[in-house]
Amino acid sequence: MKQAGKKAMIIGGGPAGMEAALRIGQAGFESVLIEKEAALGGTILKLCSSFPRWESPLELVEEKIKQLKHCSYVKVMTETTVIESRTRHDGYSILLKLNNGDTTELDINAVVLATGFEMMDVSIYGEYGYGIYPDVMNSLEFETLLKAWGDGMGKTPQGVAFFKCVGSRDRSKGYPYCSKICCMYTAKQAGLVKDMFPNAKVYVFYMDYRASGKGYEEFVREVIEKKHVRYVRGRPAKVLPDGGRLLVRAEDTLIGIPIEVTVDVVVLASAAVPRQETAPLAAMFGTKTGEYGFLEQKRFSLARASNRVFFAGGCGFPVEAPFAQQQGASAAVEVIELFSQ
Amino acid sequence: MEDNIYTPLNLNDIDDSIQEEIRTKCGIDVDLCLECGKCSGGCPNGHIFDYTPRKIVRLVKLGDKETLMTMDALWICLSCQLCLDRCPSGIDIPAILDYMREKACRGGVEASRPRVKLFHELLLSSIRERGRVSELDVVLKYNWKTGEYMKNARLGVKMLLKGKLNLSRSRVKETEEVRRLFEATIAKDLP
Amino acid sequence: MQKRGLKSLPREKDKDLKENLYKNVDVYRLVDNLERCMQCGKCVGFCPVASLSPSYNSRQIIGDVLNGQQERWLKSEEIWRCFWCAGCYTLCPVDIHFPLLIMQIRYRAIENKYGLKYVAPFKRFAIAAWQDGLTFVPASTKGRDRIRKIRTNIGLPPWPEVSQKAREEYKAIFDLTGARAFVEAIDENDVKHLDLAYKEGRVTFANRKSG
Amino acid sequence: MQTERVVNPEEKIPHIPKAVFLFRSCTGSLEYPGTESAVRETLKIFGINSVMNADQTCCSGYLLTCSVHKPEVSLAATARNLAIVEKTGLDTYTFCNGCYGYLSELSHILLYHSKYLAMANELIGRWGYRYEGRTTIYHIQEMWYRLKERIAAGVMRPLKGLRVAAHYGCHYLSRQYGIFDDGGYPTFHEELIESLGGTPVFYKERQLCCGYSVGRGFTHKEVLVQPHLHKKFKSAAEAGVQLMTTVCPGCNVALDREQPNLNKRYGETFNIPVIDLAQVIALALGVPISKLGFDANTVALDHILKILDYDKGI
Repeated sequence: MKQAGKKAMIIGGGPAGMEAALRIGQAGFESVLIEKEAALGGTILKLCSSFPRWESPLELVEEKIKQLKHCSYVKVMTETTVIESRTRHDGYSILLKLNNGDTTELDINAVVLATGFEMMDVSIYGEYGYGIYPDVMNSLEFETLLKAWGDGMGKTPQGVAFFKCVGSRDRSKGYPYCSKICCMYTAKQAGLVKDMFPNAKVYVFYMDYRASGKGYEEFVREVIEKKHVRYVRGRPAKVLPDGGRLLVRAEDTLIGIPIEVTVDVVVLASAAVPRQETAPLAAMFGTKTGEYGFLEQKRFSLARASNRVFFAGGCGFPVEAPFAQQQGASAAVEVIELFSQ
Repeated sequence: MEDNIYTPLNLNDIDDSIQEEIRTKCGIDVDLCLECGKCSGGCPNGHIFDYTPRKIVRLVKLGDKETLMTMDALWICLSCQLCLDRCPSGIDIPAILDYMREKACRGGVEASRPRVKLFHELLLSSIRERGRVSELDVVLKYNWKTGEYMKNARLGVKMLLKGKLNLSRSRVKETEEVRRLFEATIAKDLP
Repeated sequence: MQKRGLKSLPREKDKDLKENLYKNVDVYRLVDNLERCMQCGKCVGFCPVASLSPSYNSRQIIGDVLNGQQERWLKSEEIWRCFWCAGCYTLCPVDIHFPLLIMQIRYRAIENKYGLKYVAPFKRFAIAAWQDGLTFVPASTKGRDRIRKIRTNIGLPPWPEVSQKAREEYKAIFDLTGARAFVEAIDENDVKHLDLAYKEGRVTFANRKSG
Repeated sequence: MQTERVVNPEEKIPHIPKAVFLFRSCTGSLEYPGTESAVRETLKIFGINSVMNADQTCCSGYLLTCSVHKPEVSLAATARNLAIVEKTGLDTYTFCNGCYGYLSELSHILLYHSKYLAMANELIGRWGYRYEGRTTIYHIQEMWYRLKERIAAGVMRPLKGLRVAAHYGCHYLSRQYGIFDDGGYPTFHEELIESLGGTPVFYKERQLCCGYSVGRGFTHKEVLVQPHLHKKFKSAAEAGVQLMTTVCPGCNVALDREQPNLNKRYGETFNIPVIDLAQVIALALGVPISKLGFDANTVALDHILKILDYDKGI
C-alpha cells in the first residue's frame, strides 16, 4: 500500500543512486530512480576490473539491477532527465523529460542527488599534449582502450606511461584537492596492461601513492613487485612527439637525475570534478555547492544538503564504487527517517 | 673539446642484468624496496657515502653497474647490518655491497679506497694460510705495504705491556682443508 | 691517492631549521610561496640545464633553501648555470618563480665573493650602459661602424637615438641606488675555484653513449 | 589555443590603435636593426604610427638577471621608462621577448609591492616622472596575431610552402597569465606562418630555450650553450626546417651566431637562417628587401630568397 506523501526521487543511476533507491524501496517507501543514460550503472559500466580484488564491476551492476527489479516499490526510469522543479509545501513537483520525448510531472517529497563525477578537461596542460597527440588520453578513455585490447583489437603497445596528479594537487592550472581514487585505479590499469602484454614496459609517474584502504597497499605492492610495473617518483614535465611515439621527460626525484622514456600511450589520471548537471540541479533544489562545485552537507548530518534534499557518491567528492554504495545507503537512511516521522 | 655531455637516462635502456644477478645470486628482490629512506637515515657512514644505501638500491633498479662498482660507498661501508635490520622490506643491502665488491675486485676495477682493499686482502690471506687471523702478522704486513712502518708503534708497545698483543703466530691444525675451502669458493661461479 | 677528492660533508644537522628560513635568501620577497613546494620534480624534468649537467637540480636547491642548507649552494658551480628560461615557473603546480630565487642566491654568493668570474663579463656592459643608455653596445669601433653601416642602408638613423637627458638620468639611477658601488666591487681576477655542490650522489651516465 | 588562462586577442587588444609606443630594444636596434625597421614598416602598412622616444633607455632587465646589479636599479629604470610612455598615453609595444618579460615582471613587482613603487617613484620623482601603472605592456607578436586576417589578405609574396619553424622564446610564454597561448603547446606563430603561405614545422625540440638569454652565452658557451643548441638544431635539421623565426633579438643572436661554431665543433652542416617574425611578415607583405637588413645575419638568407625567387634588388 503506497503511503501518500512519502515518495522519493533519486537522480543518477550509479552505484550510489541504485543503492539509495533500493534501500528506500525495501523500507516500504515509493522511490523513483531516474538515469539519463539508457542503462543503469553510471561510470563503472565503462571500467574493466576493479580494485582491490580484480573483480568485474559489471557483476555489481547486475546484482543491483536484479534486486531493484525484485523490489516493487522501486520504479526505474532510464533516459530520463529533470527539466525543472517547483517547490511545494511537502516537497517538490518535478517535470521530467522521458525517453520518448514527452514530459511528465511527479510530486516528490525527498530528492537524492547521485549524479557522480567526471574527468576534468586536461587540455589545459599543453605540456602533455592532451587533445593534440592522439595517444595521450585520460584514464576513463583509457578504460575503453583497455576493453578494446581485451577483445584483441588495437595495436599492441611496447610502452605505456601513467601520469598521476594531473589537475589534482595543482593550484596553478588545476584543483588543489587530491581526487582520492586515482592512485588505486592507476595501479589497477597498470596491472591490467602488464597482464595483457607481459613484455610491455609500464611506468607510473607519481608524487605519492595513496593506498589507504582495506587491501589497497597490498594491491599496489602486488602491481609493483609481482607484475613489475616500474614506479618512478617525479611528476612528468613534458610529452614530445618522437618518431611516431611519445617521449616523456621527467625527473627521478629519488635519485635526482632527469630521465626520459619513449612510450606508445600516455594516460593522464585527471582530477575528478562534479558532472556539469550537478550545478543546475543543486540550484534547482536550492542546495549549496562547495568551492569546486561538490555538494556540501549540513553539519552533523550524513548526507542531507537541505531539509528535503540529500546526496550520495561522486557528486559529494570522488569516491570508489563500494563507498558510493555506502553513501547511497546512508542517504536512504536519512530519507526513511524523514518519511517515518 | 671532447663531448661527454650527460644525456638523460632513457628508462627503456635500463639493463636489468644487475638486478637479475642480485636476485638469482644473492636472493634479494629490490622491487620490494619502498623507497622510504630508513636505511640511509640510520647509516653511521651515510653522510660520507657518495650514494646513500637507499640510492644504492635505486642504482640496482636503474641498472647502473658502472657506478655500483666504482662508487666510494663500496669501500667505506662498515657492513654493520643496520640498514638490513631497519628495512621494512628486509632488503639485505650489505649483501648487495659485498656482492658488488667481489664483482669489482674480480673485474679488476680500481678500488676508491685502496688501503681498505689491501686490509681485506691481508686478512683473507692470513686466514687462508693459517686458518685464523694472526693480528701481528696482518698489522706488520699492512704497515709494510702502506709504507707507514711506524704507524701505531707506540700503541703496539702499550698493548704488548698489557698483554693484549698476541705475539704467537698461531695456526689451525688442518690448514690444508681451509686452503681447499678457499679454492672451492673463489674459483668458480662469480662472473 | 687516499682521498678521492670528496671532502666529507658535515652530517646534515638540522641545526638551523627555523621557520621561513628562506627569508634570508628571498630578501626582496619575490618568491613568497616557496614553502608550497611539493618536491614533485616537474621543474627538473623540463629544465634544459639539468638535462645537460645532472648535478644542477632546481628541486633540490629549493629543498635545501627551505631546510636551511643554503651555504652548500653559495660555493657551488651549479647556481650559475640557470638559463632563466622560467620553464620551471610555467610548469610549477604552485607557481614558484625559481629564476627569481636563484638570482637572489647568486647575490648571496657574490656577497661572499663566490662566482665573480661569472659576473665579470657583464661588468663591462653595465659600465658601458651608464654611458650609452643601452646595453650590448660593441666595445670595438669596428663593431660600432658595422652597425652604423647596416642601419643606414636600411634607412634608420645610424645610431639609436638616446637623449643625453636619458643617459644622465640612467646613470644617476645607478649612483643613487648604490648599484654602481656594487658593480665596481666586482673584482674580475678573483677567479675562486667553484665546486660542483652535488656531484656526489649523482648517477654519472656522462660517459655512457646513449642513443 | 584553448583554456581560460589564455587571453583571446580581441579581449587584450579590443580595437586597433592608431599609434603605439614602440619600446626600443637594445639588441633589436643594434645587432639586428632589420627587426626594428621591419616592425615599423609593417605597422605603417596597417596605418599604425610607431612612436619612439629618445628619452627611453634600456629596460636594464638583462643586467639584473645576470646578477650584475640589484633589483632597485631595474625597478627604478622600468618605472622611469613606463612613466615616459604613460605621458604619451599610448600602449607599450615591445618587439623583444626580453623587454616584454622584464617590463611585465618588474611592473608586476612594482604594482604589487607598494614599498618598491614608492621607492621607485621617489627616485624618479626628482626628474618629474611618476609611474602609476596605467599603460599595458604588449608584445608586437600579439599585434601580428590580432591583425592575422589583414596580414593574410595583404600577402604579396607568399612563402610558397617554405618549411618555417617558429621559435617562441621563453620570456613571453613564461608570463603564463594574460598571454595569447598556453606555454605548454603554443600554436599562434604557426597559424601566422600558415597564413603567409609557409608550412609550419613542429619539430621535437621546438620549445627548447635558445640558452643565450641571460648571459649564459658569455659565461657557459662551451660547457652548456653549445651542446644545448646542438640538441635543438639536430632536431630541427632532422625535421627539415629551412627557416626559423624568432620574436626576440636575443634568441636571434643565440640561434644565428652560434651555427658556424656548432658546425665547426660537431662537424654538422646546419644552414638554417634565423630572422624575426616581423621580418618574415614584412617580406611576405612586399616590404623592399633592402629595408629588412638581412646582411646583419651570420647565416645568409640568399638560398631562401632564391627559393622564393625574390630578386635581391627590390
